Amino acid sequence: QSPKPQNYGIGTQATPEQIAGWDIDVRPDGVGLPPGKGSVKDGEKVYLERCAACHGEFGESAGRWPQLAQGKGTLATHDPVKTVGSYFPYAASFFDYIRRAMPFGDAQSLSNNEIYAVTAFILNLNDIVDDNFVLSKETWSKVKMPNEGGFFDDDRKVAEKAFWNSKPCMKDCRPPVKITGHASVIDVTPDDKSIRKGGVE
Amino acid sequence: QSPKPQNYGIGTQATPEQIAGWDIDVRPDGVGLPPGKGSVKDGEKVYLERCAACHGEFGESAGRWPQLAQGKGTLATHDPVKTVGSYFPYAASFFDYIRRAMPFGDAQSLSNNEIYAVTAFILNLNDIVDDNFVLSKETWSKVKMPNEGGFFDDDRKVAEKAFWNSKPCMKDCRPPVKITGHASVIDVTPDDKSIRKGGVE
Amino acid sequence: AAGLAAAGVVGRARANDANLPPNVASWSKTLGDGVGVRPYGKPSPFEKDVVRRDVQWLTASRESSVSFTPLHDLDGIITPNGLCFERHHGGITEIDPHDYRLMLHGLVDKPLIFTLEDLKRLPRVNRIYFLECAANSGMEWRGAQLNGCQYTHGMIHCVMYTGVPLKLLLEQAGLKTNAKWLHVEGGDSSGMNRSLPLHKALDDCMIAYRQNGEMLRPEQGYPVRLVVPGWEGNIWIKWLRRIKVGDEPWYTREETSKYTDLLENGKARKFTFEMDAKSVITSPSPQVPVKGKGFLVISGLAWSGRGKVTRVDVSLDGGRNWRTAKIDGPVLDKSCVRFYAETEWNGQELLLQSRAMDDTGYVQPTKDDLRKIRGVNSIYHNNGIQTWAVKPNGEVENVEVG
Amino acid sequence: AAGLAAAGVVGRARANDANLPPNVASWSKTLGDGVGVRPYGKPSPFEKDVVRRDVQWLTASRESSVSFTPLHDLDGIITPNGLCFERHHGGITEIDPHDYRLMLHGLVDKPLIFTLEDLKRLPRVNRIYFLECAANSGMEWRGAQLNGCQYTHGMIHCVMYTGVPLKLLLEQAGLKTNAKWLHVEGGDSSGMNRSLPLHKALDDCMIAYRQNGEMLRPEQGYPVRLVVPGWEGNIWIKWLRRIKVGDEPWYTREETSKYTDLLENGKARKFTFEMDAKSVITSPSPQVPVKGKGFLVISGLAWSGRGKVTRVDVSLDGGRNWRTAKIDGPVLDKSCVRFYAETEWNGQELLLQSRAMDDTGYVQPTKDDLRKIRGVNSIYHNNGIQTWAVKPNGEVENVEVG
Ligand code: HEC
Ligand code: HEC
Ligand SMILES: [Ca+2]
Ligand SMILES: [Ca+2]
Ligand SMILES: [Ca+2]
Ligand SMILES: [Ca+2]
Ligand SMILES: [Ca+2]
Ligand SMILES: [Ca+2]
Ligand SMILES: [Co+2]
Ligand SMILES: [Co+2]
Repeated sequence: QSPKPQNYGIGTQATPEQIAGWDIDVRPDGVGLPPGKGSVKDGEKVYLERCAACHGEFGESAGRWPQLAQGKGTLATHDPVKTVGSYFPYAASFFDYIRRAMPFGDAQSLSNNEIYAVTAFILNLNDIVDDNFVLSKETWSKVKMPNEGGFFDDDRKVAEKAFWNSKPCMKDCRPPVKITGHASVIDVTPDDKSIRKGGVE
Repeated sequence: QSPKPQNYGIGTQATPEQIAGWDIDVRPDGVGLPPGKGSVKDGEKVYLERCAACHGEFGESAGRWPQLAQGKGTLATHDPVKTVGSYFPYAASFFDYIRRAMPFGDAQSLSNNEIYAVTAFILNLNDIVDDNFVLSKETWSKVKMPNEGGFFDDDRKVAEKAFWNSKPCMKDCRPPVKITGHASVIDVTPDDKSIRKGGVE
Repeated sequence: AAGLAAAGVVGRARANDANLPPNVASWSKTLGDGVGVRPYGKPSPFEKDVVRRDVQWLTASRESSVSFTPLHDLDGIITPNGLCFERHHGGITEIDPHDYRLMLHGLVDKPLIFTLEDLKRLPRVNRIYFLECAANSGMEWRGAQLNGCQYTHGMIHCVMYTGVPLKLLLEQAGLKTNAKWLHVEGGDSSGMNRSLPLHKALDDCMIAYRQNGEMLRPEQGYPVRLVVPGWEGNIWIKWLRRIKVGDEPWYTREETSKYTDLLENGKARKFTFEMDAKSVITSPSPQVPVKGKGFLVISGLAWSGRGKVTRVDVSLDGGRNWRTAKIDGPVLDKSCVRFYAETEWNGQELLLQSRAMDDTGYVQPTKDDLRKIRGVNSIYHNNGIQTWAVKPNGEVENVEVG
Repeated sequence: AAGLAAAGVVGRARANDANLPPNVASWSKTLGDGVGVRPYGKPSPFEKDVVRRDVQWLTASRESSVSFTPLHDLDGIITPNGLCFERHHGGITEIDPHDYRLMLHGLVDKPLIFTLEDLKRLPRVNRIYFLECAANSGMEWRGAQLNGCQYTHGMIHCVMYTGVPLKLLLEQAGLKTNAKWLHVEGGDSSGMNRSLPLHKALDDCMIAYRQNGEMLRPEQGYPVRLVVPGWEGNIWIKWLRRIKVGDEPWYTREETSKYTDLLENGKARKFTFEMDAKSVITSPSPQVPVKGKGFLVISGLAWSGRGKVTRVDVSLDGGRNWRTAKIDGPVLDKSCVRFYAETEWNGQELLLQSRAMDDTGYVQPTKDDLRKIRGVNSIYHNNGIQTWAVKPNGEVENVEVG
């Protein structure tokens, strides 16, 4: 690339009004939060009307839609259940998501107050805030997510250093190999009649 | 590639019968000619029934289908007319073509005798053989095409040597340039409403 | 040879003698469709089974799901546009290009809005890159599950992109000195958003609007997507609507709830962007069984998010012994490469594996090596060595070995 | 800047304010089609004008005619399969792959027949090559005629082929010592046939069955075509049915009546196989006028049948002064390369030209240089430098300069 950036004179300056309409992202530190507020109680109403059909009355999920509550203590087990309460590090991670994407199929249809309220309600479902909590810019920093400390930066280059092994074994690298699992036994592959079963007559 | 060719054991030996059914090419020296024969007279009948609708009763072409006769002496003019008589170097070049491709849309429908006959007729239309000529393997070498000597091997590397000029001129290479022709004046481009006419407002 | 006979049988089983030598085939005698009848062409009707496929039990709805590239039906390194796998979170977004806008704001000197025409007027580059979803092979952590490389490895495609270097675009707005991360956002109804480190944005990212020469397909983000070479597909934002420059990451849902890699101890890696070197044998594989005894070409794809693939080894015995395969065709940075290994097959059982190496010295690990470090709950970034068992009748199965 | 304003106008002219910031676009609020709904994808409906086009007055029937690649609507070097130009002599031949056979006979030790499965089992290679019809630009010998690079230069495409090296196939049959030429023949209803020198067959020819990863399209010879890198398209036999080994050429209709190059003296060159180095500016060009004042990228394609393109120069004044363009993307043997040159345009008339150079030292000549040697009756192999006139309103026209 050229050492001195070239200005091509292409593109139009964005006005503050234009930006405001699209600038919906919210950060963990509260930067980006809209005006407004919502209580757990108001949130319950929004939730039951707009969310519960998919996510279940208690966030337990209806059918195969995502589960939003419970799952605490499962992360280190054989069946980890990742929810707002068990896994999400920040309230921003789902406030921001609800604001842009939920309800599924009717995105950006909630008012700011409704987003605050339903967020408060989901936090309450997960025992993170109490029944009287009102979420707003002002109370934002009061929310402490249980799994905030559950994440660490990509450490593959250190933890998996052994994989940088430019001279891998080529001969008699391991004892004779046994088959320990069969996809055909599990049989979850979609049927496909176009696949010839027996290759050789 | 490997120095010693590898045999992969893939493919099936072709039998003489299989080959015979597909082996239709004919060379100028007559190699590949089928058994059979055909006279100019028989050819006229085939031609009028199967060919004239497109190529014209006298090979002059109907509408925009290819012309098969006339055009002698035009090759060095501004309007060269390339026909069997004026341009083709060998009888094989069109015997072979008729055998594989004509009549257009009904390929490989002529008998060997019909191919010989219609070839003889087209030669006759072009004054290359007389009215009583009968074409067959035996008379093949009697046919002398007027333009047999009209072709020479690709000589671009010699005749166009000047184009191998790795240091082309970059500055003031010619006097100011004038436009000498306009495609828009000729106006033969198909109309296309998707093209924006005025680029700049 | 046995191979000869078997090959013949497969071909002839359904053939119509009337079209075979010495007979002249029907299509050699009649005219087909003329030019211009098919202004935009399609594959032969006989290739109707070469399609993207989805696994319906995977997700609650097809609008937030995945369909897989039929890798077993392809060769070379280019994915044809119609077969590039799909991954949507709100269905296929259909954008009128006249109404398309890209907003660039945040820690910049001058926030800008670009039309599609604006973007097309800027300088552009052309690069072949693979795009792999971080969840590719994600169903296989606990053991062999899906029978077919389309399903186990089909969340990848490789095309030539044309677009504007992101660096050049950022320069048009001018970056503030505290700029460190970008918030990149899609215009789909999930408003797909991720945090992109500035150093990557200034390195090789592209604002792409073409794939394989023509405009992006709707499924791939028409009219504009972000290209983040070598990094997980989720961050290659489709239907790109907005870029906001900031000083720290956003921790969006897609980089917390999803696309973090849960280890056995309950802690999760975050911001695992690079796709580790990986490979898969695409033929033979469960959907393309061995077609005859005798000479056999083993073929597959390899790639690395860290640079160029330098070597691919193939094993016939489940990883005891290895031979180096031949790489054929272009070897480009963060692109797929095609490899081939030749053998003779006479009905013996085979345990086929491939392992890729890249120019950082990384060697694709076994699944067990990966599990030792990561456990089996990680969902994402499963680049373990795949095993296919070839049975005496030529059938091929996805198996786990130990 | 003037460019800014102009660009804005073009974009907004047909835009719907309801979708523009600060408003949230309709497609950001609702779900689109799910995955698997489009098993084989298509371009956006908004790209419906990006199609092959034919010129109906050119030929008596569409079954023996040509449709042209929309070069002006593409970028990079890969042609998407659906847009590769068509040239047929009996329409699009539709072959059931089970009934496909390739016969190899003549001066060989053992004549062979291959099924498609047989060919697919052999070792294969992957190469990106351009294919140009020798008649490309053939309508322009006497002067500027067609307004659009789709029509003047659109008989070219560039894809990645997968197939068996012809040398390897010939080795399976074993060549007799007097073998010198091959008769290669198509299964279409024109039985398209040409004579191919053995030295080329043993060099880099391929028996190809794939383009850009998937099986060949019917228009391109499904299931098998001959690839003859750098040589005129007519000899890249589609629907390949038969290869016969011989000791001299056949002088078929397609290498005598057609594809010979008539010079002014009435004599004609024969067996002019190689495509001379050539280039064309694809944008701006008559079908894609200049869209706004200010910064302008001039972009085009260059290729050479003799090897690699080493350099492309661009002129803004009809060939008086030249600057060297930037080549971007892969530079491969007998493949297209993409070039760019940047300038500032403020409404002045431009006479745009490009000239390609290759690694044999060949420099693309002007049309007049070509005419001096070849006259104007040659039809084929017109690789002269193309001129586009840019008018003050941004319109572009195909012109002839002197
Ligand atoms: C019609 C079904 C449906 C409705 C109604 C719905 N959702 Fe969802 N929700 C989904 C789906 C599907 C996803 C996952 C989408 C994806 O991953 O692409 C999801 C994801 C979520 C997530 C993220 C879950 C995670 O683990 O990452 C949250 C939080 C959420 N929804 C909240 C809500 C709220 C709040 C409402 C109501 C205002 C709502 N949803 C209404 C279907 C629904
Ligand atoms: C329906 C129209 C049609 C009919 C009937 C037809 N032809 Fe043709 N002929 C064509 C077309 C079209 C071509 C050129 C095809 C091409 O170039 O792809 C052609 C080309 C030829 C040529 C080569 C001309 C050249 O200059 O290269 C010969 C020779 C010929 N036809 C002979 C015949 C004969 C003999 C018959 C009858 C037995 C016949 N044609 C019937 C349409 C027809
Ligand atoms: Ca902070
Ligand atoms: Ca099943
Ligand atoms: Ca001879
Ligand atoms: Ca017109
Ligand atoms: Ca997701
Ligand atoms: Ca022709
Ligand atoms: Co990751
Ligand atoms: Co030629």
